[in-house]
Amino acid sequence: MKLRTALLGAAASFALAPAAFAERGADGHVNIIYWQAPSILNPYLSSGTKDVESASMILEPLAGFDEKGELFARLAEDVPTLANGGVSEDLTTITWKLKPGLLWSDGSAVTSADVIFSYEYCTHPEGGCSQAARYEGIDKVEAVDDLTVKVTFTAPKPNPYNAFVGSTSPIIQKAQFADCLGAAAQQCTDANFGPIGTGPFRVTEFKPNDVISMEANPNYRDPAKPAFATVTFKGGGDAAAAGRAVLETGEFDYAWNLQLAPDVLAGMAAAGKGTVINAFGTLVERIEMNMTDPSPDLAEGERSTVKHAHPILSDMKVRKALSMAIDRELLVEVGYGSAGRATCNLVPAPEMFASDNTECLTQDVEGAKALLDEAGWTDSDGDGVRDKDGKKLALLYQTSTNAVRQDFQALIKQWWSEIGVETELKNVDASVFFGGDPGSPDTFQKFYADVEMYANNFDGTDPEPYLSQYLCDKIPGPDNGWQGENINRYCNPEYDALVAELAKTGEIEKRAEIAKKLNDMLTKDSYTIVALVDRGRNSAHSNTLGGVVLNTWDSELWNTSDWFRVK
Amino acid sequence: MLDAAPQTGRRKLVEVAGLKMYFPITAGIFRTKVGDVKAVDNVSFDIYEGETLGLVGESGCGKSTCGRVILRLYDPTAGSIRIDGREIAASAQSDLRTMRPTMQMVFQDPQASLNPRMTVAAIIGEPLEEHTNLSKAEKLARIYELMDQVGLNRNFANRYPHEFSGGQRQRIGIARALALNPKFIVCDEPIAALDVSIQAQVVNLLEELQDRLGLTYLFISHDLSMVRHIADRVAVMYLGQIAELAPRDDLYATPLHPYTQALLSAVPEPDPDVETERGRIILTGDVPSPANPPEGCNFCTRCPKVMEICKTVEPAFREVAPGRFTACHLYDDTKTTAGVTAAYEASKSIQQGV
Amino acid sequence: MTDLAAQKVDQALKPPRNQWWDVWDQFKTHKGALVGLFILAAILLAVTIGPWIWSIDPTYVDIRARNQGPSGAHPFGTDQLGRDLLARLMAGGKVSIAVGLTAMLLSLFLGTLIGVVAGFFKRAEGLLMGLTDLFLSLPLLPLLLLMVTLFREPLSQRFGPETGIFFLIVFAIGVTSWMQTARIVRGEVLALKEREYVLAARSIGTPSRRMVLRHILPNVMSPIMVSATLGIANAIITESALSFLGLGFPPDFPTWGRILFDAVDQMQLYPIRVILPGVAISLTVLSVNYIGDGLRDALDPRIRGR
Amino acid sequence: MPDGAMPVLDVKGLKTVFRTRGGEVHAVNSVSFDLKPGELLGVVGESGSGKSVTMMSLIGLLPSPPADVRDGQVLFGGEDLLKCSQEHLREVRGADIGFIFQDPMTSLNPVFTVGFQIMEPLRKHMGMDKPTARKRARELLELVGIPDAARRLNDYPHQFSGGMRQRVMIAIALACDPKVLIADEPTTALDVTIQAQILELVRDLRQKLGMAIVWITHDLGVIAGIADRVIVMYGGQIVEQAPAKELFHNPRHPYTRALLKTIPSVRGQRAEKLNVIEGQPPILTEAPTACAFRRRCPHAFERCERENPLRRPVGPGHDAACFWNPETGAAHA
Amino acid sequence: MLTYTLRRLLIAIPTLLFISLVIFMILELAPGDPLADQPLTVPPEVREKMRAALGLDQPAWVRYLLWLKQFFWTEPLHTLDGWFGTSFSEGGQRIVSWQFRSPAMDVIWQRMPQTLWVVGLAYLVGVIIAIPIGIISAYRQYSWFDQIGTFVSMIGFSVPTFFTGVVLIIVFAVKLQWFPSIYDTTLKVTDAASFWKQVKQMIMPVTVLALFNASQISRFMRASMLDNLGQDYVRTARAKGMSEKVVVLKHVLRNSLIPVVTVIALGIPTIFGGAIITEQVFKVNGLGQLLITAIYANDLPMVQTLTFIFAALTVLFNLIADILYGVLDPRIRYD
Repeated sequence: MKLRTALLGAAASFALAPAAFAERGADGHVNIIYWQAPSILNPYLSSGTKDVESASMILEPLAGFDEKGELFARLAEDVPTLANGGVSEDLTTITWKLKPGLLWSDGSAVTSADVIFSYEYCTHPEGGCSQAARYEGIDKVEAVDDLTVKVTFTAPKPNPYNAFVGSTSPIIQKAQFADCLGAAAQQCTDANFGPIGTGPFRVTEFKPNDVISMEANPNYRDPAKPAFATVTFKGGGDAAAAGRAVLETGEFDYAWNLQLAPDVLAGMAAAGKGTVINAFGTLVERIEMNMTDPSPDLAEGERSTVKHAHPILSDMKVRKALSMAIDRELLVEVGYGSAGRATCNLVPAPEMFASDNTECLTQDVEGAKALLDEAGWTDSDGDGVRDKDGKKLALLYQTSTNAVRQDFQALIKQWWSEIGVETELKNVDASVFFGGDPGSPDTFQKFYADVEMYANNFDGTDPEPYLSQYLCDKIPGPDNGWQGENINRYCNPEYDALVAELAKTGEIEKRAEIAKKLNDMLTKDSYTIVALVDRGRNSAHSNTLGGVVLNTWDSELWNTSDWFRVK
Repeated sequence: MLDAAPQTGRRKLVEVAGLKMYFPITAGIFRTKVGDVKAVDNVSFDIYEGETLGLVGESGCGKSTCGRVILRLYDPTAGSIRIDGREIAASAQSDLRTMRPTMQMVFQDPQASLNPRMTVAAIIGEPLEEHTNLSKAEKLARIYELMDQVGLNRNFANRYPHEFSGGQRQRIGIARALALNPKFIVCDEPIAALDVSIQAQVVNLLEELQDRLGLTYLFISHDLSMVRHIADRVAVMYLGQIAELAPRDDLYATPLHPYTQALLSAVPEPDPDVETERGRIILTGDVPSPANPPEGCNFCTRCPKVMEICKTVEPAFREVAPGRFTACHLYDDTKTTAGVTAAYEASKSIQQGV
Repeated sequence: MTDLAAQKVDQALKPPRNQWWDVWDQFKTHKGALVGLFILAAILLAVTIGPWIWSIDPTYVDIRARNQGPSGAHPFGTDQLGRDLLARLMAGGKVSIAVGLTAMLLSLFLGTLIGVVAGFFKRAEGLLMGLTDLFLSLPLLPLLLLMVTLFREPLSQRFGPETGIFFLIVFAIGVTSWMQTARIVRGEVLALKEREYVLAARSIGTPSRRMVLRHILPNVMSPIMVSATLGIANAIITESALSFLGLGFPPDFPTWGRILFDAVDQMQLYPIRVILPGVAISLTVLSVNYIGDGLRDALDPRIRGR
Repeated sequence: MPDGAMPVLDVKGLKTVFRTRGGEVHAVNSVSFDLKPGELLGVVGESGSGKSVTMMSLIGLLPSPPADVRDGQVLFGGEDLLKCSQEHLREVRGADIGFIFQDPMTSLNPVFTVGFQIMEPLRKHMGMDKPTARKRARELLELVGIPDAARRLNDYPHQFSGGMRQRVMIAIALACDPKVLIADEPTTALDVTIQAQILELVRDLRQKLGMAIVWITHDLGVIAGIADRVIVMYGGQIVEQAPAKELFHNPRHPYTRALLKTIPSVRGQRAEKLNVIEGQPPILTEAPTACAFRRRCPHAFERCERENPLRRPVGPGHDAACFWNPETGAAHA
Repeated sequence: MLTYTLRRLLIAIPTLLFISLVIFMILELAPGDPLADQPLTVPPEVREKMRAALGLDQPAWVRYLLWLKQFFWTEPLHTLDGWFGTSFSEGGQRIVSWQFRSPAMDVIWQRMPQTLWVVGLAYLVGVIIAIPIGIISAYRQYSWFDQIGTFVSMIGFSVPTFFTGVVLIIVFAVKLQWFPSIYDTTLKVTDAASFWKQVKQMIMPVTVLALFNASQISRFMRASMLDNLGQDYVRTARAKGMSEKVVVLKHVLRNSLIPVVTVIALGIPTIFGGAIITEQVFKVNGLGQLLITAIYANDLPMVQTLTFIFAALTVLFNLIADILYGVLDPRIRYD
């Protein structure tokens, strides 16, 4: 409760003038627009951000993350830690205690059975639960009493805050979903479209891919909240329309994720009806260097596999030169504006995990040229493209189809041409690029290109699973159906050892230390990953909406119970 | 000019026997065949070399279809067609190709029968293109020759049909038909679309060419007076069948079939004296649909001399006098030559009675 | 005035006058069509010859000169990467018009082929017209969207992203727009088949193939030409609509639709970037439609006769 | 036929041109004629001779543009139809002047019943109510010889045969008891046996109703059997005008003479060779300053090139526009 | 007429089956993946399970037959149940959308009202303004009215709707703030105020679409009128002394409307198809938007069902148009 109060204070100081939370529903109606429309309100059947975030107004986990990425209790009384004894010394169990007196929006009591059911629901083998990864490594979940749940892990878990934490793994009501286990999950339309929750609002009408109408949850645990009696959550359209609706026409109060060019956003904000807010998370747009040879001359099954090292990019000097030629600040300006910042790190946040690696931020074309000269790549035939041993310094650069990415491609191609590197650009439809079809040659995992660009992030605040993607045994290849996550085929025994150490370390500072080291190994020590932009998020709210705190670690709508109307 | 009645010894160039051309009618959910439009129903006649056979009848009687079937522009339902001694009713179109030069056609609408996108030379030259291996110059020479023959100015060879008047266009059509030196030409209402003063020009041209080239014509027309002028023998069609076939003078002087009588009587005469005095046979009603011809005699629904037998029994088409054929029960008891005069008398009395 | 012509023939031996001259004479009287033709010619010149005169590379990124308004160096200004908008419009126009033309040609080819075969050969008629009806029953825009979404990858792989998408879009538009042409052509062919000059050709013994080439095709040119103009207009609109839905050409490949789509977000700040490609599309389609209208009148014998 | 009676229709110097891209076409040139009560006036000419255009010009049925009635006077019931209001002209058209057109197939509106189309002028011009108009329509159908008239009022034109449709057209034209009936090639599209039926009907109706009729045709045979007086048109002008018998027995204009000779007959003597009129009909693009027939005329001489002959009387009620005198074989004085 | 209708209906059955197969096969060839928009953080094995849960592990023909059964058997039964409270469809698996994990038909029904309102009204408005314009344009051919009408209708179908739509939004929603830029599908018309609101939010999309529809129909109407104005029966009507009003508005119009009415009928299925682009631009989340999001999301059952419904409607309205022709034109009777 302490944390909550503190948070309230933070929210209050953030807003202009906090009106007294006199009464639930006193502030009437609020309009929210997401330019991607929610298609389902059950986060376990969809992990699309739009679905998870819209559901987060209704369903709650045991604990969530605040805007700083710190854990705070939602349905739980406290966040269990080693210190308070909630987490066992051997890191194999975690015990959650529910707040007493919690009610579902239909008036029934929330019990440990609901928590256990949520676990069972998502781990049912036929259920197709998209959040199954959050429940990985759990041996069993058992009720200690009506309000206490004990989670036992199969192995020590230094970061036990996956299950039941964050809006992607909320608690669902057993009574409602009891018949929806396994294959039946798909048929429970009523439940999937109108889950009974503990959050500040409950669904009155859901039109998939269009609009959700909500009203205040009469059984919400804080009798004074939420301030709004009803909510319209509109979905669909495009970011510009959403921004316009909040910033210019004032039709809506809150717009999510305004991926718009900085000047466009500034222009809209100038209308004076709303405010653009931004925050940063762990999403990093990066260029991945292929350490293996993607040459189409190689036999199928050997292309882009560890059998052949990359003829050009195996040389770190080349990789570094490529990175040095890029002006990241300009990329930010062109592509993201206030929603981006230049970075050299794979893990840019949370603060304690972020390495102070800033060396790449200044563009150094001359240095890059020198480095290439040093590496033996010179323009011997005077055609403007460097070569070595008769081989041209030419790269195939692929990414998914997306306006900003193609702008980046165009810019980077230009810079690389200045240092004598010829670049062929290619873009692949996102559904194919990220589709993971082992039969398609164009997936980002297959990496049939020299360099590729995309963005990735990690869930929550702990980078361990993220960093462990770059282990030698996670290299995609024909043997594992190209499903590995070590996209650039980086393989370093030292790195593997360090990841193993991280997995055993429970102490938070120590963990941060190791994580930074791992980050540096991938970036400034080897330049296998050339980070470009730390992509934050721009959202906007109208000037009459108070209490908005942008949170990139959890749902943006994490604190809608605290929203109010500025009068 | 071959005005004399055909001599029996002359060669038959065209022999048509039992010719039928039915177009199916479909109906119902599954488009099953429920009947036929009997456009040409059991037609037989011969055309002698060098003569002109006139084929007359009202619109829809099947005379044009008949002409087209004879040239195998349609595939006949039944019957035999022999042209120049060769049976062509059932031969494949590819085999027919070699026969095409002997038989040609002149069409009704001089506008529609010429491809508007081709020049006169190309139109006249097309048959040469298809059937000869003449060099370009030879072809041109032949085209000029043909144009001279039909009275077209050579200088117009490179013009398009729309630049000509109706009569001139019909000349182009005739030149095309003549290109391959045919023996037999079907003239399908060649003058129907022309003005009176032009009709005579075209008819004279056709006669001239027949004299010069020894052509045989099947002259299809609804204009009884023109047919009288040009034909040696005349066949009268009614509702898909031939009602009467006779040498021209006999037919016009003493028509046997009541339909022929009515038809001739209906033609107005450009002479007020004749017009006010002559008797007329006015037929009642309209021509029945060829899809549903009446039982018995085709003409029984409108015939002024209809008898009971006509409504049930179809009269046979037979020779009632030398060279005179008709399909009518009135002549059932006449044995060839005898009685024809009587019939003529009978028909005359009727004419005057009305 | 056929008789009028005949009279002239009597008087002097004039060189042959092709019928298309009559069409042109009539076409000239249609002011809208004439203006349309002029504008279209200007646009065509601009996109073909333009790049020779205005030789800035449309893909050249001049980041320091981005988001500029019209100036001497960039008459239409620059985009968010500092690429010259005039150059991009010309390059985009070339693609848009090329798509329009080739898609129209494909659609015409298919439509004419199917229409002629169905009209001329009775045996093929049932099958082909069934196919036409089938295609008419298919929901086309969705199908088009589907085809583009589904096949853009395999094709861009085989032919490279630009050519691949070009083929795909042309193909997709072509195979979804031939049906009207096929119906019209079939109707014309059925009518022509009964025209006496076709019978005349048959009586000469002209084989079917030559009959079609010599007598049928030249005479269905009128409806085909009208279809063609409508086809271009339709294809240009469809391509830009696809681009507008983000399904057309890739973002780094300018077409008018794509340039417009990319600029919609910025339309309040830089309205010219939306208006220019929008006007370019509209003007092209408008002039093509007017030309089609004029052609229809000019080719209509009933009107021409007056 | 009361010879001296006031004409019901008196046309003077009618002139109609069509504006086309090829210039003006002088379709009708200074045409004057009159129509006496109860008379049947035949108008003969080839296509393009201006016979239909003349009749259409009278009562404003030509689409304008391209047609333009330039000049002349059409006196009907004491007033000039070319000068009166559209409104009045409409009254005259339906009620006083009936029209029959060549093609009964296209001249009837395909989507209205025959009954409706007959009743329309009745209701408009005679102010009849529906039942009365219907009764009259039935009588009209019976009058023109359509069997089962009451039932057939509800049929559509396509359910009638060509001859029957022409009867319906006649019924419509006669609906308001017109003083004048203008029949524009009413039997051209029909077969001979049907034509005979219609001619018979018209003879019959004339006796019963006694209106004046203008009968346009290119068929001299039809005219011979039906007309009282005949006008021959060539090149947009009247070249000869005479009582029917006179015209056929004593044609004066070379064109009429030639025309009569070209027509073969089904009766009487068969000519060995048809007479022809060489050449083509004229194109009317130039204003008429010379005889339109001169190019095809066997008797043409220098004056014909120079001057357009005026109609001059050549006998009782007979006039011709020609400089040549067939009796003398020389030019008129 | 009856046998003709029956015959056409019988032909429609194999046609529709074939269409459904064609659509299914096109979808089957899709390289896309319904799970492609899942974040990269979802591990591969989880994806595999999700895929199985959608039934994607079945062979294609099984899924096709299943869809056929669902569409032609289960869904109609379910509709019956809905009407009569029966329970025929008990146990039958309905067509489930992959995006929503809910019966596709339910969502389609939900989208119907706004599509019919906006697109249908636009069509209606288009027709209502097109017909008089077409009539006057034809009657006064080459007059200034005709010239302007022609120009406006040319503009109407030459300027793409996405362009006009965007311009309208900027002018009327952003600059003038007269109309909302985003369509509110939850708005229920209960009183004058909410009715006015509904009118306001419909004005822009309806205008854009109506302009487009009116352009096409008025051109068609004009051509049809011109055809008929030159007919002989018009001369007959004039010869009867009928006033110009009767001639044009009764005789000519009645004939001219026959082809136009059938064209209008043929256009009706496109209403149901929604105006994909206009719905997108004005955020009218109707059937068009449903289809396009389904395509983006690779929601094959939804795409299949929707496209098939459009195809079936097209076939149906083709038939209706033909029958209408027979009804309106006494010359044509299908036997």
